[in-house]
Amino acid sequence: MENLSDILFEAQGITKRFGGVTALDTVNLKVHTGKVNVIVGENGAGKSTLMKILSGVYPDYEGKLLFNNEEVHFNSPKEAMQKGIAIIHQELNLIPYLTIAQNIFLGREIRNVFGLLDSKLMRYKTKELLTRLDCNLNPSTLVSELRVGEQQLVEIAKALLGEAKVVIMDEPTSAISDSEVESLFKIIASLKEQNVSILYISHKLDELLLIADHFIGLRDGKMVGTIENSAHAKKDDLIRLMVGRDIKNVFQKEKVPLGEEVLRVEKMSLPRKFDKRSYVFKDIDFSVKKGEVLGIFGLMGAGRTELLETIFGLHPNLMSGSVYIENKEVKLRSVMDAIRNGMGLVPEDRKKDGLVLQMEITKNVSMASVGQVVKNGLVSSKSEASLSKKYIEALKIKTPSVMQFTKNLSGGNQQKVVLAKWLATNPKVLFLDEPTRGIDVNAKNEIYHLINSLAKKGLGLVVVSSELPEILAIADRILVLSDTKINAELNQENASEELLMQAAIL
Amino acid sequence: MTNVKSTLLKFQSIIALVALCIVLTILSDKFLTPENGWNIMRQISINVCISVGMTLVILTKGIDLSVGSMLAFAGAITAGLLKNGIAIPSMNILLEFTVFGAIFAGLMVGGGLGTFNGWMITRFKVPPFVATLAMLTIARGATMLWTGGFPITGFGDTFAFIGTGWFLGIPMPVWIMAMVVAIAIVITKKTVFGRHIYAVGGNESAARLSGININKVKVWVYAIAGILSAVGGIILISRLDSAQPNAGMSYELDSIAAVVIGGTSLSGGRGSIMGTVQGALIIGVLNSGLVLLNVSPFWQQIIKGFVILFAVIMDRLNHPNED
Amino acid sequence: MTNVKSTLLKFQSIIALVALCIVLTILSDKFLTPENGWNIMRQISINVCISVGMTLVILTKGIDLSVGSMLAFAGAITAGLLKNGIAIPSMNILLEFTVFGAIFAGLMVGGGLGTFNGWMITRFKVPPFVATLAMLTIARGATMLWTGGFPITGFGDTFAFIGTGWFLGIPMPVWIMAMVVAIAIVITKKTVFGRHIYAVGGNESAARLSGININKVKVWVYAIAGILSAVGGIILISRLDSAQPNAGMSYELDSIAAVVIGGTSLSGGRGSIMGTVQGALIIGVLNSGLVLLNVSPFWQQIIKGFVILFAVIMDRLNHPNED
Amino acid sequence: NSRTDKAHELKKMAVVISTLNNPWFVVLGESAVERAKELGYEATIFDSQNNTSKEAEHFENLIAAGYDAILFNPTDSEGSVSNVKRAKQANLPTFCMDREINSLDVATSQITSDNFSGCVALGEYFVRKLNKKGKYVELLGLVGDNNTWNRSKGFHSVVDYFPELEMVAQQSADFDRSKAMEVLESVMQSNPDIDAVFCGNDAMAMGAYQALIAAGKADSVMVFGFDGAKDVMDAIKDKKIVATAMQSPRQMAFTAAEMADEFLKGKRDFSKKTPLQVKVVTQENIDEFGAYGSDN
Ligand SMILES: Nc1ncnc2c1ncn2[C@@H]1O[C@H](COP(=O)(O)OP(=O)(O)OP(=O)(O)O)[C@@H](O)[C@H]1O
Ligand SMILES: Nc1ncnc2c1ncn2[C@@H]1O[C@H](COP(=O)(O)OP(=O)(O)OP(=O)(O)O)[C@@H](O)[C@H]1O
Ligand SMILES: [Mg+2]
Ligand SMILES: [Mg+2]
Repeated sequence: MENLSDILFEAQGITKRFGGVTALDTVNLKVHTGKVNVIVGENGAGKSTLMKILSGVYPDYEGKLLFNNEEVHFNSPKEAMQKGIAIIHQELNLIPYLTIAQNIFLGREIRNVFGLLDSKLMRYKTKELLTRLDCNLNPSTLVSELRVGEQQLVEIAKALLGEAKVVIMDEPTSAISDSEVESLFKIIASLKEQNVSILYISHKLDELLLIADHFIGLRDGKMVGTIENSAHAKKDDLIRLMVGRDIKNVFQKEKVPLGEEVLRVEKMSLPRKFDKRSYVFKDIDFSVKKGEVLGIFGLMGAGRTELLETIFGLHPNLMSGSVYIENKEVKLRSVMDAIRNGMGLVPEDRKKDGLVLQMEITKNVSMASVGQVVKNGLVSSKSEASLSKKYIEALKIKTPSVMQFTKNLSGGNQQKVVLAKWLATNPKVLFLDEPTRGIDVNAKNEIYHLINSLAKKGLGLVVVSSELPEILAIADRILVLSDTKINAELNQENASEELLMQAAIL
Repeated sequence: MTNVKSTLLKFQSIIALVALCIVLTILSDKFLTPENGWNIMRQISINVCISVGMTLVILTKGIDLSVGSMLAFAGAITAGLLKNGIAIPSMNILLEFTVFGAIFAGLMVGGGLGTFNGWMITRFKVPPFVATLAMLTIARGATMLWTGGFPITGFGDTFAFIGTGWFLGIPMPVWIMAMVVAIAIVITKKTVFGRHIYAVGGNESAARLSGININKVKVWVYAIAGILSAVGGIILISRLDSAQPNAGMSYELDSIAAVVIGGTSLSGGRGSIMGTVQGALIIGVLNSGLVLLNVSPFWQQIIKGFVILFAVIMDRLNHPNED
Repeated sequence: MTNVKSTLLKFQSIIALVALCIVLTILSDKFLTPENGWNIMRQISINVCISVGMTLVILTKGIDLSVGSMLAFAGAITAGLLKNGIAIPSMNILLEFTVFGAIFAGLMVGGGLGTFNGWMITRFKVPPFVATLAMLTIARGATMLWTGGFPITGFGDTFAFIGTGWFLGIPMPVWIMAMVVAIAIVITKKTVFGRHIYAVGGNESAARLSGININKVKVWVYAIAGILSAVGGIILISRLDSAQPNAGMSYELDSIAAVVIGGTSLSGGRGSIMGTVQGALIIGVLNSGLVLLNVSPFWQQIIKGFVILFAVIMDRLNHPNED
Repeated sequence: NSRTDKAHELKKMAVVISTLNNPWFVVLGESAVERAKELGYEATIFDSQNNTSKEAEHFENLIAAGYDAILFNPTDSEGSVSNVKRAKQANLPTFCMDREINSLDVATSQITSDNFSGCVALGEYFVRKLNKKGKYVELLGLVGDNNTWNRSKGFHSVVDYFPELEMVAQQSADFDRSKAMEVLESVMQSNPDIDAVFCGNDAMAMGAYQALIAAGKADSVMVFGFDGAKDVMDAIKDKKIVATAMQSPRQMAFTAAEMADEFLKGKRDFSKKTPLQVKVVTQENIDEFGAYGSDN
């Protein structure tokens, strides 16, 4: 079949258990030399776990790894690194209070003749690397001052440092902009030329079709098949590989008759925190009707998150402007005011801002509306559990019990718990910030359907998304936020990817 | 699976406690007697009151180093008012205080100091460690000023009942402790406020986005810690019939030890009042047992240190996955 | 923008320090004299040594409550060896120790206790607060056992030079402090180890994934804290010509205060040695100033508490965005 | 220069006290200040917080601040020597109160109360009261404090000659009232039939007494203290506590202040040691004493 030299790195019969959970079940994987090997699978399929074994993060597993046909066992990330295996992890792994250069060279610092750190050389090499990525950040900038997308780039730069033979990329594009994705793909191409093997994971199927050479499907911890020649692969093939059946790939929004106006925002402005003269956004006006899904598009850092946060009462001291709910002006001094007036916000980072991970589903669901499960002044576990049960059924949350800790749920199901929390408050308007980030196609579709059914029930919805196909599919009307203002307003009928991008870049 | 684990979690410190008791029962026939039982319960009552407040604070990811000083100050205030009242020279008035009034004033003072802690932490973003470290010094200085460095002694029988009386065959301090624990359990498990405490400690920013008033929760928690320190102070001065200016020194360490041995995580959001009670019991049984066995004071410290380590290591081995 | 901010960060505690000095110079003509300057420097030398170790520990997101006890134990060991040597009765041998040998032994003991702390924290995942709390008790008990509760006194002139001598017009303890500070600055700013300390405290899991041996870094940091406590202990016994069994009590609080006032974050990853030195100076100047101004000891505690609060609030107002 | 400036100001005495956490020492310090002020000086108290290195800092600071004399209550008989030496080098006279330092030539004079012999006397009274027979508990002070051991040794130097006096427990209660109560409560669990408690200071005696009341044994168990604190003196009057040892802090403080005054007026030949007798205060002779040795 294949030449020996074709396969640089191989995993044979890998099994990995976490307590009672079998995350990987006798998985075999071949990494083709100088090719982009893509792994696809739903959330929780075990992709990241497999990558962590390959890169030495998890030293205990069953099965064996072959590198250059030699059995290897990595006890630490360092040992894998020394063999030439670099990884970009799914979660950002940077030290916030160190600079870009310090982060990139962490664990591989260059020393001068006295054995002391050679900061100058490291800064210089960092600059070089960043330039390769078409990125002109200053190497002395603290990572905590970078946006998520920029941090993602630093992660990528870090993996490219040193002469890696295998580069693992676990969702490297989840937070970076399209132009940055482009330069990443250029780099991947040049890595291929240098015969470096790439292992690539992403839920963005379109980009996979662009760069993949081989597809490997993982489902419930098992290898379910491969597509060796990716040139002929189509999106539907990928989906079948992932979920084992056809699902309707393109979500079709049902038209919902629009009701009265439920939210109106007038002259909303937010100055920058440290420079009060310049604005994140200025004099924004828009409104949402009952049953309407309003999309907000913009590039990374356009200020969409802050717009939602401001309307939601998170920046009461900085903002100016007014918010009307059902034509009544509401005072927004805090999040509590926003909730009281019928607003809800599903934040973009569910782990950081959406959930208390070490709490049960029940407590997370009732968190923003505990009042309704209080009987005689005390929280009733029974009505709390039945509240959660209601939403577990309605949103099809996959969990063994209502008392499951949310940290044990997969990303998609965690997102649904956050949704459940806000639905439990009976909101009039719901803000969703990147509601499908890091979620697999199947769960994505479910969330689209949910959004649709909420609109049918008469909620006003505001959805922020960076994915063009997504926003085009789900929104009735799309605003484009760019350069502190709304640059375009398009209806679903006349919107297109080109028009949106144009408005966003300008 | 999860159930087995959480059951184990509940019983982990009980296991350590039972082991300790078995060892002590073997070593001394005086250990397992009803009198010694009441004795230990009475002795831990003050630490339990303080540690309940400390548990709430630690659940929100905070810490309170000032409990000992607040205890001393609140106790001294109660004692001073009880004994001498307050003179307002300019108006030629001497306010006398009833037992109830003096106790109330002491509790208010504790609550006030705690509120000040909470206010520094929320309004000025002073880290809890520093804010309460400052309060440790300030409240101690204030106690010294108020008492002039001398104990205030002799409060009469009504007041003495709180610390030394028995009611229905159970010592009063134990009643008070039981009440504090019962209320705290209801608060943490069954009220909205309790739910918010766990949420704030578990993930502050998620709690804020869910409409929880973080600052309010925190200020309340420190205020409660202050009030419970005052409760401890009042029990203490009643038991001793004397308010000592240096009362409560280094109580913060005993109290934090009880909380941590009881399985509450210093990184917030996880733990329980019952765990803390068990932690305090372990410390109390150990203290009393070492004296009972007439262990030399030098060795007592060493043994205590190792038992604390041991109790926490046991905990860790049961829950290797938690940070 | 960023540069202005980080410059301010660097000078924030210097500003507080200068302000304090100006106030004191106005209030007392005895404050701004060379003698008083050396005086303050000598007084802070011990706290600075300990606090440098504490800074490293806190940078890794840890804490060390046992510094005072380790100081006492290491000091007592050095004193005992210097004075009496070690008798090995079974072999009928009496090992005598030179000054150098005794000091070395003391430092080793400090390092050993610190390593034990680090080992408990890394191997058994005992939270640093608890592990070092246990060590606080254990090392104190061990000191009592070793000394029998009595001070060890009279070490001769060679040894006395360390604590009381002058060299090139500068007191020896100040030399030692300066050396410790200089080495620590080089370590934190210029070595791989220092870089890793910041990384571990800034984001432990990211540091692990970058191939850093977290446990090694932590064990070393606690070992260094132990060694520096021993250095403090040796200066102390040399200054006093006596090793007191209860030396160093509650030094941990002074030391943590210096670190925090100096702008190092208790949540790890951020801070500097120079900041800590400034923090220790603020405390030292304050201590000495309050005495110069004749403030009553009761008021001193209250004022000190408020100054700590004030210093940290200043810091917070400069950096409103940090947690 | 500074000498002539000084003449216009009041001269200053520093009162350095080992700890203000115990009322006995507060009395010592405040009495010294009181007398110094009566004699026309400025006077300030320094609290060493039982910490010899804190004490060292106080000495350095007060030398720098230009004090004229030190009324000194040392934290430690050995550790404090170097501090007094430093004062001497700066030409400052030091007058030790209560505790002595183990060096004859550095302090100008030492007005001491002899803890050891005080406890010898107390031990003799103890033996008499118990009729040379019975079980007793000893409560020690801070185990790292040498007064703890001076007192304990003085006591045992007498009591240990009587084989029928059996010490059933020796525990530390840190000179602390509440600790003493707790420790005795626990001790009584294994030794319910004790006849006496000997306490290393009065605070612990009061705590022990409180434990005995709670156990209903206040009448059958004799409590002995040490210091002459006010509440214990009252308790002796009320026949609650059997005896204590009066160390007269006021008298010591007065003597020290007066000596310092004489020194500053030119006198130089002081006797190196002025021991003040520690008297045993019992229910019989209680009327001769005021608390802390005040003149009633
Ligand atoms: N540290 C852990 N402890 C327990 N279970 C874990 C752990 N890490 C992963 N798992 C479980 O292992 C399974 C595989 O997880 P993994 O993160 O590899 O999925 P993934 O395919 O990368 O998903 P995603 O697309 O969401 O990133 C999941 O069921 C997950 O819950
Ligand atoms: N930590 C930070 N420090 C300084 N400026 C920041 C920081 N985070 C965001 N900004 C700025 O605030 C603005 C809005 O950022 P925000 O993240 O809200 O944008 P967004 O449109 O929601 O993008 P994303 O899709 O990444 O969420 C941008 O101009 C960004 O540069
Ligand atoms: Mg993954
Ligand atoms: Mg955003």
